[in-house]
Amino acid sequence: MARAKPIRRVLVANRGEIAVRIIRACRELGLETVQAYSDADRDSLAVRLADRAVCVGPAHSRRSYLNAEFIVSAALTQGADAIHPGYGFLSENATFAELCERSGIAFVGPSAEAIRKMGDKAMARRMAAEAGVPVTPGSPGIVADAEEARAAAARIGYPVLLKAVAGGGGRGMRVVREPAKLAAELAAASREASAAFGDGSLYVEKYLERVRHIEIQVLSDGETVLHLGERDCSIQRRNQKLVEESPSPGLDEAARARIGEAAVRLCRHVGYRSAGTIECIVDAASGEFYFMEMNTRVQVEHPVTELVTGVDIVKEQLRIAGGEPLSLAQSDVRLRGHALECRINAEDPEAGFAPAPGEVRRLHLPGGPGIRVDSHLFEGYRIPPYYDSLMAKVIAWGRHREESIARMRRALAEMRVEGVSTTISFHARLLGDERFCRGEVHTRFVEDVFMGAG
Amino acid sequence: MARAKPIRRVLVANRGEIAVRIIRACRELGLETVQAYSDADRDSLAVRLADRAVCVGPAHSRRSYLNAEFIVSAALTQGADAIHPGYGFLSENATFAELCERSGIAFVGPSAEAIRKMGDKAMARRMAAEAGVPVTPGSPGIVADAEEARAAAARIGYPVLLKAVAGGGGRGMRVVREPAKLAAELAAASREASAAFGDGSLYVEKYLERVRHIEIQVLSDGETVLHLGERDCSIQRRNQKLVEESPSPGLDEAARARIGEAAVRLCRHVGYRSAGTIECIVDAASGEFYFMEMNTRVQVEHPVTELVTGVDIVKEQLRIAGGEPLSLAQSDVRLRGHALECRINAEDPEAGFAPAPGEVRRLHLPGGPGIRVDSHLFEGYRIPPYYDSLMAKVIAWGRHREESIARMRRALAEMRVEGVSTTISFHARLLGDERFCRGEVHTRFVEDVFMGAG
Amino acid sequence: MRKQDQLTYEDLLQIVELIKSSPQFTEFHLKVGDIEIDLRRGGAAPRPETAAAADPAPKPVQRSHHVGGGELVVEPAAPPPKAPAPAREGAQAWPEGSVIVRSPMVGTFYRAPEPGARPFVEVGQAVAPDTVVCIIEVMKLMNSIPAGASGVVTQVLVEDAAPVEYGQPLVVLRPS
Amino acid sequence: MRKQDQLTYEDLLQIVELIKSSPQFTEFHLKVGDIEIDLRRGGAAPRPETAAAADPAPKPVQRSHHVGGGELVVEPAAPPPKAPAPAREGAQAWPEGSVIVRSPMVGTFYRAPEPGARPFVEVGQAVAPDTVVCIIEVMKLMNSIPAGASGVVTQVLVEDAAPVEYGQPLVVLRPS
Repeated sequence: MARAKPIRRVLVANRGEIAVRIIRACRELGLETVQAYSDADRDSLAVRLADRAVCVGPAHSRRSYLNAEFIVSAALTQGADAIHPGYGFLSENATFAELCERSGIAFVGPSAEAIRKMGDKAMARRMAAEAGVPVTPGSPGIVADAEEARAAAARIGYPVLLKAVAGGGGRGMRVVREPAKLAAELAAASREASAAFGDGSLYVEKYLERVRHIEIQVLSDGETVLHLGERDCSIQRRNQKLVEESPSPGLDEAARARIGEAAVRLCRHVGYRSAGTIECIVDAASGEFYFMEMNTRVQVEHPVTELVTGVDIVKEQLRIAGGEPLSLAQSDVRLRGHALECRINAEDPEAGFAPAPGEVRRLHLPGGPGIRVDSHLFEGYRIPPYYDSLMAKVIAWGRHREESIARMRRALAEMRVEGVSTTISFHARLLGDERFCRGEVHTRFVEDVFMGAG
Repeated sequence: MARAKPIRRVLVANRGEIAVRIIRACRELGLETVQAYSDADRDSLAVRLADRAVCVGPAHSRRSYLNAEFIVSAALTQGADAIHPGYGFLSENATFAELCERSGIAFVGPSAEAIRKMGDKAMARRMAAEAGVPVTPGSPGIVADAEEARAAAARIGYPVLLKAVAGGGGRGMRVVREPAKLAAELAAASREASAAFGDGSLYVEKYLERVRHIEIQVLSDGETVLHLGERDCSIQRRNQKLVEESPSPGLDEAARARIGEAAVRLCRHVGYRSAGTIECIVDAASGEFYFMEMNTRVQVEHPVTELVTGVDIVKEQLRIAGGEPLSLAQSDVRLRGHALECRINAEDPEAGFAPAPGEVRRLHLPGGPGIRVDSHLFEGYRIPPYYDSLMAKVIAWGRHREESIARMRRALAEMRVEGVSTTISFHARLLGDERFCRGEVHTRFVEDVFMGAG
Repeated sequence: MRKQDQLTYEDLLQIVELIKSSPQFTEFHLKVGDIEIDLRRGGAAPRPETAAAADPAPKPVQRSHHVGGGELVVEPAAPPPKAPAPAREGAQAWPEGSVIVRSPMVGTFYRAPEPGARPFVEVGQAVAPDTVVCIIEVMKLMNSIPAGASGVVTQVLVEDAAPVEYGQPLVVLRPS
Repeated sequence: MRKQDQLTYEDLLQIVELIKSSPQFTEFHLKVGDIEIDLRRGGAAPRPETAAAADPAPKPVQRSHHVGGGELVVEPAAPPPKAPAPAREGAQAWPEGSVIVRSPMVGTFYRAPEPGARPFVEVGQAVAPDTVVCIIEVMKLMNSIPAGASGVVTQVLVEDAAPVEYGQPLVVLRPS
């Protein structure tokens, strides 16, 4: 791998809180910043904080934040030698990473090749298997008939999930809990899939209930690969993460080490360089974990890991992109206490979490011991309707989970946002739930238990 | 010692950022809060955040925050079972602590007896000596003549300081660097002291130059006594601390342990219970430390210790006052990284740091990784002219001193306060000073080196 | 350590009923813990406390036992607070030109010298500046509070044995 | 990793001189790192950009090589930005009723087809909607920018070879 050049000026190719986060990291490293912004983000905090700013297109992100050529052109004309893509937008776009490489600009992330490998779910699953990382058990491919399905189900164990290869949105999916029902369900699922997608092919996968969404943060400079412990992101609504924490209340030291080492093996196997996240599901019943996918970028929820490890993940990304070796070894990574993040969105929890853009007329963010706020809000800021509704991440640290929860409750009670609806009240209620406080959560907790129970 | 009752409702007998800090700690412990406020603090953040609030008197603090009977009466009529005095005001008033005790209200601090003992400087010095804690060498009492002065000076070593027993404000003080000049300076100092204070009596003390102001945070539940490392508060202007940090760049592990153990010995010797601070000076030349005084309350700068140890000092104070044992042992106290606090005051650094009360018209506090802000400000808040000028404490944590300084610089650059003059620019310049960054500071650094050099 | 008191639905109803039956109040604000209640009398526009702002400030003089380091006496040089506590007190209504006797201390308000005794003053009673209108107990010491002005008592604003804070309006006089 | 570029005293002088000699600018705002400069022409009150707000938005149509995934063409359905970038651009002055040709992309502005050649347009020149007024280079691709309206060029706002951002005013026309 070619030795990377030191970085002096970074173009921030993102918006909102993550743009502010990246600018902060650059400032702390003494790097100049150029904020690429859309017409709708002219009056944003990132534009105010950056050393320079350049408008790259209209509000519509396809023509601004997703416009690879304009982003690279902006970096070139502004003399930036690196581009940080944040999360979303172009962050996992291998073509964009390649375009940066060709233009002599450091892409703050892994190589285009690594993005491509891990972006293809089937390839990523194969990579994991090759690296000895468990993947969800299932049939090798589609099952031809009930006979084959029965054999596969017997091998992987009930309950199983029948999944249409062409499926999506829950259609063509059937949970089967006993062999006697397999044939009938297979026929029904196949009919449904044929009708819906024009393809009745099915495969069989292990059905896991009451699973936790666990992800491992990794950092690699291409030589040293570290894991920084896990995040538990089981608190989700419609696959949107709402609360993340580290460490997980459902993992012990031994499980943590086992999953962490597996994540490191996978990164080594694919020659991964930069920060990344290995997403797994952990079966509460058996304690087994299974590889799901890899995110080849910084995650929204990275701060919880930063608070328990003391490692600044965004600064490490920038250092790695500038060719510097990691400044720590695995033995330096020690988790301290517990951290919790609540994503505060401009949404109305009383109206099905409908997005509620508008002007932030009054704002009071929480502070004091153990509280970190990552936000791009300011009084008078107009939240544009074109992008996601994340307004602020409130992150609480405590010596133990009980303390970080108490701090988060206190912080949410202090926080005031006037002018737009927010999810603060939802979080406050969730954090008052005894089952949540006991850590008894899974990926269906919010929808089936917390909101289901009213 | 009588077993303390559990606390349910705390009256906060202070204002500004420390009142907010105490309310936050109470919230996190599930304690109710009653904010005692003066007429000038009606529209304060503490009043807004507290569960209840009670006006205890007019703006003038002698008749409100310093009015012991009214404060206790407010606690009694509001059903509070504890009073947290914060710092300043009644926090080191033994009579007030006694009044609380007599009224059946827990004083969140040490016993009246401990306050009395350590509040008397001569008694405190004797206690330290008894506990085997070094005090600045000096003549046992006043020196009768040049002969006695010469003998004392010879014993403690030059340079020495001639100090008027009745002195103050620097008058009647003389530094003598060699024996030949002693007699003449003694005569001159005695004349000066006679003229100024009507008493020419002098004593001789070791004169220490280039000293650091180091203080040790202690926590005691009456049984277990812990030290939580030191704070270096050498960055002062006219004896006002401006920047504090932990750990000190001038102390190694061995010195830290030695001073910490001495502080614990002193606390045990006086039967100290609650949080407290042992202030020392450390001689840069010899590395020796000398006891100066003890502060029997929480300090303004306690957050730097909280950030490096993870211990919430205010919550520990409350727990101790409620009769709970400390939740940790000395072996659990591990310093992690480095923290730095800048006191942002409503003062004009261009006009001799003249206080600049007024209305905070626009406010943007810094956030993001490693930044904590303890402040009672909000947009539209009018800083009253009756009290001290502290507006906000910005505290930065980093894996090492370099990182915490970089974060602090970044945070100060983000911070915006419109409507009043602040010391932000002063701090920004100070943190850019290379000597400061190398840690080459002493108690005269700001006045003699940084500001002296222009 | 327990959670803060919860207001029950009954409590709320009672409070609302109480306010409904107290026509002298046009607005009501209550905050207990996380709960805040705001009531405003229908039709009555929020009324600025002009009378209070304009009132010739009563100058209660300390007469009997006093506490607080001799700082209780409200001297002419240190005027009592002009603005009432808006956030906590809510707007209280009294006729223009009224004189308000405010509490110069923090303690417990007593309308009578001892339990069961006749109140110091009743509505409709004429008072002189040195007429005692109530006692405020501060740490077992009883402090007699004089009217500070001549007039007729039109309202007594505080319930017997209720806690009062500094500057709180106690009694309303129509000056004579 | 080094500190951000420092503006020297010379740089500042040059900038001030440049603004002094450009009467079309009434206000000027510059931010580089921690340094911010605000200049306002003496006597000239800050002037709202009424002309720009009212201008019949130019609709440049992409004609030659284009980049950006075909997203460059400003279709009528997606109006170009109406408000200029106030924070970065400062207020620029042009006569009321002017038509502003704005950059539909991020790149480098060229006044002429090649170095040394005659500029595409000069001040005073009449243009038709499809007259090319400049080229913008985006990642080695040269994009011709048409005037989008008929008129006479009254100002060319950008120096040759200077970087331009999306929506930046390039050329001012007096419509005919």
